[in-house]
Amino acid sequence: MDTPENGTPTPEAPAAGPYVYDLAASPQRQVVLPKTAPLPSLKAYRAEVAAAQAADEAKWQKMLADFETAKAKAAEEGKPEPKAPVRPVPRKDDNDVKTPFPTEAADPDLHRLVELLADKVEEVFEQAGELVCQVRKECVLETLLLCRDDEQLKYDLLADETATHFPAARDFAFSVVYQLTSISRRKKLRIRILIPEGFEPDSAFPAYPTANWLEREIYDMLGIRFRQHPDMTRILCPEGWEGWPLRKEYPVVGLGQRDIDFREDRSGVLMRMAMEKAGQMGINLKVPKAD
Amino acid sequence: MASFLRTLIPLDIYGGMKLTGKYFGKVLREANRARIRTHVVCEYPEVPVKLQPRFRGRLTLLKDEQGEIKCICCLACEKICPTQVITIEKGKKEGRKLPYPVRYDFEMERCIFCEFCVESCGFDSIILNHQFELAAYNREDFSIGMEGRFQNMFELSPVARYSVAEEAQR
Amino acid sequence: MFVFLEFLVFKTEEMEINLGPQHPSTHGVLRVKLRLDGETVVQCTPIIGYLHRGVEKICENKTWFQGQVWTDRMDYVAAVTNNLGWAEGVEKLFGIQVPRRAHYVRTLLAELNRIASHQLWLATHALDIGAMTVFLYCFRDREAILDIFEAFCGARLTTTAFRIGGLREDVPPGMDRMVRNFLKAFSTGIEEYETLLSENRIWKKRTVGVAKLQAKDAVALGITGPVLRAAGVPYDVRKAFPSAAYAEMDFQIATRPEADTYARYLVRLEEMRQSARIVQQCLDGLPEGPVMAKIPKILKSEVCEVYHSIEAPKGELGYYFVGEKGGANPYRMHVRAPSFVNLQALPKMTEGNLLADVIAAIGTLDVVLGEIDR
Amino acid sequence: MTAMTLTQSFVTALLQIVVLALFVFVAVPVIVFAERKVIGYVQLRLGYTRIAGGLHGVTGGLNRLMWWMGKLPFFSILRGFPSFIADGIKLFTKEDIVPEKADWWVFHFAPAISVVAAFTVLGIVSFSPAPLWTWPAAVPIVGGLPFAGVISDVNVGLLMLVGVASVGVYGIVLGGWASNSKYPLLGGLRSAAQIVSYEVPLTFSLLVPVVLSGTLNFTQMSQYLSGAPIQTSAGPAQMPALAILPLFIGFFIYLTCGFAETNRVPFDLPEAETELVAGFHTEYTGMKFGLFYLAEYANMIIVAAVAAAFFLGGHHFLPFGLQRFIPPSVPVVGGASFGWFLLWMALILFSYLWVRATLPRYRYDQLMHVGWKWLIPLSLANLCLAALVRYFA
Repeated sequence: MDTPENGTPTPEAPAAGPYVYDLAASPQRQVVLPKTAPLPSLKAYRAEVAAAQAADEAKWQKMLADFETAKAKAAEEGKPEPKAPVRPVPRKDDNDVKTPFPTEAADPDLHRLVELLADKVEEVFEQAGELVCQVRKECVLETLLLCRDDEQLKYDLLADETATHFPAARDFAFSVVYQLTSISRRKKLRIRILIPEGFEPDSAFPAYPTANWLEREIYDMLGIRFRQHPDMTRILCPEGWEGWPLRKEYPVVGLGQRDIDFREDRSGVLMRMAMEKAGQMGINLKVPKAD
Repeated sequence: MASFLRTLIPLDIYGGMKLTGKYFGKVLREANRARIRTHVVCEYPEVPVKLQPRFRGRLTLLKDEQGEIKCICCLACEKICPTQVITIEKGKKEGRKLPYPVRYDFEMERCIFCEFCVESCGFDSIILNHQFELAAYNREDFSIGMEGRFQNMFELSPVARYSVAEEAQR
Repeated sequence: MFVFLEFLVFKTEEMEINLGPQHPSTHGVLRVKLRLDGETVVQCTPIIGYLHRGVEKICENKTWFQGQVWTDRMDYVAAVTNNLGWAEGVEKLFGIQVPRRAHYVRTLLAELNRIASHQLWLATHALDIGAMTVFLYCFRDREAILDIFEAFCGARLTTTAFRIGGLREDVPPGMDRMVRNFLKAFSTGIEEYETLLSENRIWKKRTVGVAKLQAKDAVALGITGPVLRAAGVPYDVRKAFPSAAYAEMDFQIATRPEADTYARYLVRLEEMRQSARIVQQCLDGLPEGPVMAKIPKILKSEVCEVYHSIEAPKGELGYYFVGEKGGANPYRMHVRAPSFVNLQALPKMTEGNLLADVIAAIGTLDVVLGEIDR
Repeated sequence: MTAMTLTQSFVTALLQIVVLALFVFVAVPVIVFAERKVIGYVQLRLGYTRIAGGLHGVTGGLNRLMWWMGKLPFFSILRGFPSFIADGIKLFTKEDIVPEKADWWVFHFAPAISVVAAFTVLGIVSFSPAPLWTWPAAVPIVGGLPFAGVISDVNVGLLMLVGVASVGVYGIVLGGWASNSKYPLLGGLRSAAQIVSYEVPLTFSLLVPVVLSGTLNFTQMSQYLSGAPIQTSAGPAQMPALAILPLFIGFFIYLTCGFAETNRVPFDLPEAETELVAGFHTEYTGMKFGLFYLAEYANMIIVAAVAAAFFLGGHHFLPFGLQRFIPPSVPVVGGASFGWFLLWMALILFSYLWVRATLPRYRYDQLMHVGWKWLIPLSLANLCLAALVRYFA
């Protein structure tokens, strides 16, 4: 590409076509943010079921009302009475694949937690045979210490700790889950907190030293900082990495990834052109070895 | 005292030496004779490898009795492929009712040989054959198509021509 | 006071040394930053991430079916076990009931893979310590297992062995004989490993009392698998939370109280024997019937959150899924990689020991970097 | 020996040196070949069976030849043999890399020190009891002179051996230090400590035959082990029956220390592959690395030769003085010859490879522990035993 002869080169507009190394415009870099926040919750499930029932009922009532009006109209006009409406039975789902829905907490462990923590617990329920306890975000460390030390709970192993990004949710941005295992009692429990953007939850390190790397990984991938963590640095990505890869607004193709569709580029000509282009745009890419 | 003697007389080491010595003698005697094989070496380029019938090698299109490509471009394989290595272009052919793939491109460079494509195919028109010598000198050799500029998927793999096994079989 | 004697005191200086990322015995691209005082390790910092491929991010953009191929490439020496975890996790999320025959075949293959993985561990661990022949003897027997995988699913390493809802195909006709042949060869093979190592004085010197990790520390650090069991904690996910056909199998959890490298060696050998027992039971009691449940072509999830863990050769392998309503792919997928958690114990095991013990400790933890970095 | 002029003795020695150097340059690749084959067979492999790849050209022709050889009973063992030429070509033609911050002079001379020390020691080893051949009269200068199996039959052969062989460690330490890298430094330091430690029991165990016989000379020692009476400066000596006991124990101590001296498994700490990458020669490339390699294998040859000369019957068939039970009149096994010496050397060298294929590696502190707490007391006790035997016999 030619540069103006007088003085500073002007930034050029990228040429048309899909093979220009334009980071922002790359189709693989376009992010579609999720529209829902899929947070399993008994309250939400109940509300959903209730809403569905209400809608169903309303529909039925409407059908009945329609029938009444139709009947009255028919009687008025002397026509034969229209058929009475039949309440529609929900269509039988022959699909035997069914995601388990949340159910009422029945396990004594959850009751024990509710008893101990009282109003610090936001929600307890079971789903797919797993115990879930959602607590307030400020008292997660307290809960974990309790789970570890309480005689009736004795969850001595922190199996996993991870977080999920929910950009579509209104009053929180992340959920952090702690998978606890009791070796002696053969039980698993999931502690969950919901945190907004920028909130720093307490590190689980004092209760479970294994949280050290797990929390570093969460920080690395999602950018959640933990308070009083011994070493809050990146673990998997390089130190100077920009962005939080597991957030939903991060593209699938990372920085420095190739954006050229090799499927069309059989002889590498387009690749080479793109590399040249990138070089002119000031992006330092490694040029592949010529054959 | 007993432990002192045990330290002095290395019976534990003797056991290991006996085992290795035994195998040395065995292999030395049977090093290369045709029948007996103590050693587990497969002398690959000279002796062709035995593959199991379900081996997942390179993708290829199947043809029916008339030599007609079976694929009818339902795009199931293109959709299921986890690494998106298959590109199909639908087309028409004289004297054929069903759609005919004008292009069936397969980028072996990215293929991970999971066989999802074969599984998804409802018409048994593709298989993973038994070609496993898939290294190549040029990137273009990894682009495999039906005909034209690129490697033809109905022929031997682009690399088989570098293989010695093929010569030994001849 | 004794200033004039100062020149008599040896001044020592600590040396910083990089073990890896390219090093013969770091099993991949692990980098360990060591501070040495002579040959004694003062500080040990494992640095990981050189093999990070973003499997979790990729799987969020692939369907429930497609994601399985990435699990092959995490712990690439135990691909079948990884597949098992993925398949069972997704089945738990969708509430799919898998036929009993499929469960048995899955158990069989997963246990074979456990043997293969432990053999590879023994091979490389012995090579690290200097015994080079065990390496090839282990590989000789492992080869038979890889052949069985090839016969079953067509690939030796990246198996993609199972499908959600069961198996893709029933076992091939000759597999029964292959497995029985393997079991026969394996029983003599494991004797040979023991002849070369178990009583060998050098092997014992290098392993007994080396890289100790007591039960209390191990549980606190979240260590699972053979390393935990060698500290005397009988925690095995196969027994504690049985999945597949493990509930119907008769086997013992191998434990040792010593908590050192030699104990881990013995525990893994015993585990191989128990796995061979399970394989034998699966083979003898293989039920007839279908191998695939009825599942739709496209799986659409409801809002659900599932954590499913199985006992991988390295420890507890957990899959955490979040599914959204109508989602054809996971909203969030997270892997609890046993090697990742186990590697945290390395500083605890090595600090204060010698440089050669770091090698033994890395070997005895049995880490696979593909799984750590994901 | 007839009197020689200065020129004659000089030229004779020169010729002997050339032949010996050629012998080492041939023997080392053969040992390397044998090492790969032996370890391969132990590990149920075939070792190397072809050179380079393909079936075309010169290497292709060799590959075809070797493939054909593989079907024959004996020749199958020799498959892959030409690759030592390939190894040599590779070593000579490889790029020579010197680390930027290395000490240039020391870095270059360290391999030379190792090699020179090893070759010097070989000069005093008596390979053959009798002259190998006599030069025909037609040959200028040396015509009519015998070609002896030893370059310099030094009176204090053993002393010189122990002294000069210790110089070889300088090559390793300096090479490790000059590389200006951490792994080589650790390897070099380990090597220094190890070789210095094991020198002591090695010498003590070598003193056993010396105490028994009263000679330090290789040729005389060989005669002594055959049971024949010898005349030494310490007086006449003949082997007593009981001498077999200290000789036997001494031999095993010597072998253990010999393994340690040459940095072989299970004492290969200086170049512990899985810990220190390649130890002291991590930064060396090309032929400088090749020289270290050569020195290591030459040292192995020395250890084997000394073991053969001092313990295993010298140039005789049976070891530890058992030769006395075979009268010298018996053909082949009764007499002394170059062949028996080579046979015993080969057996010792084989044991090197066999042990390498079987045993794991000691840790650094354990190595020191074995050396100082076990081998030195043992060898001292054994020396006392030998003295007692000598005194009472």
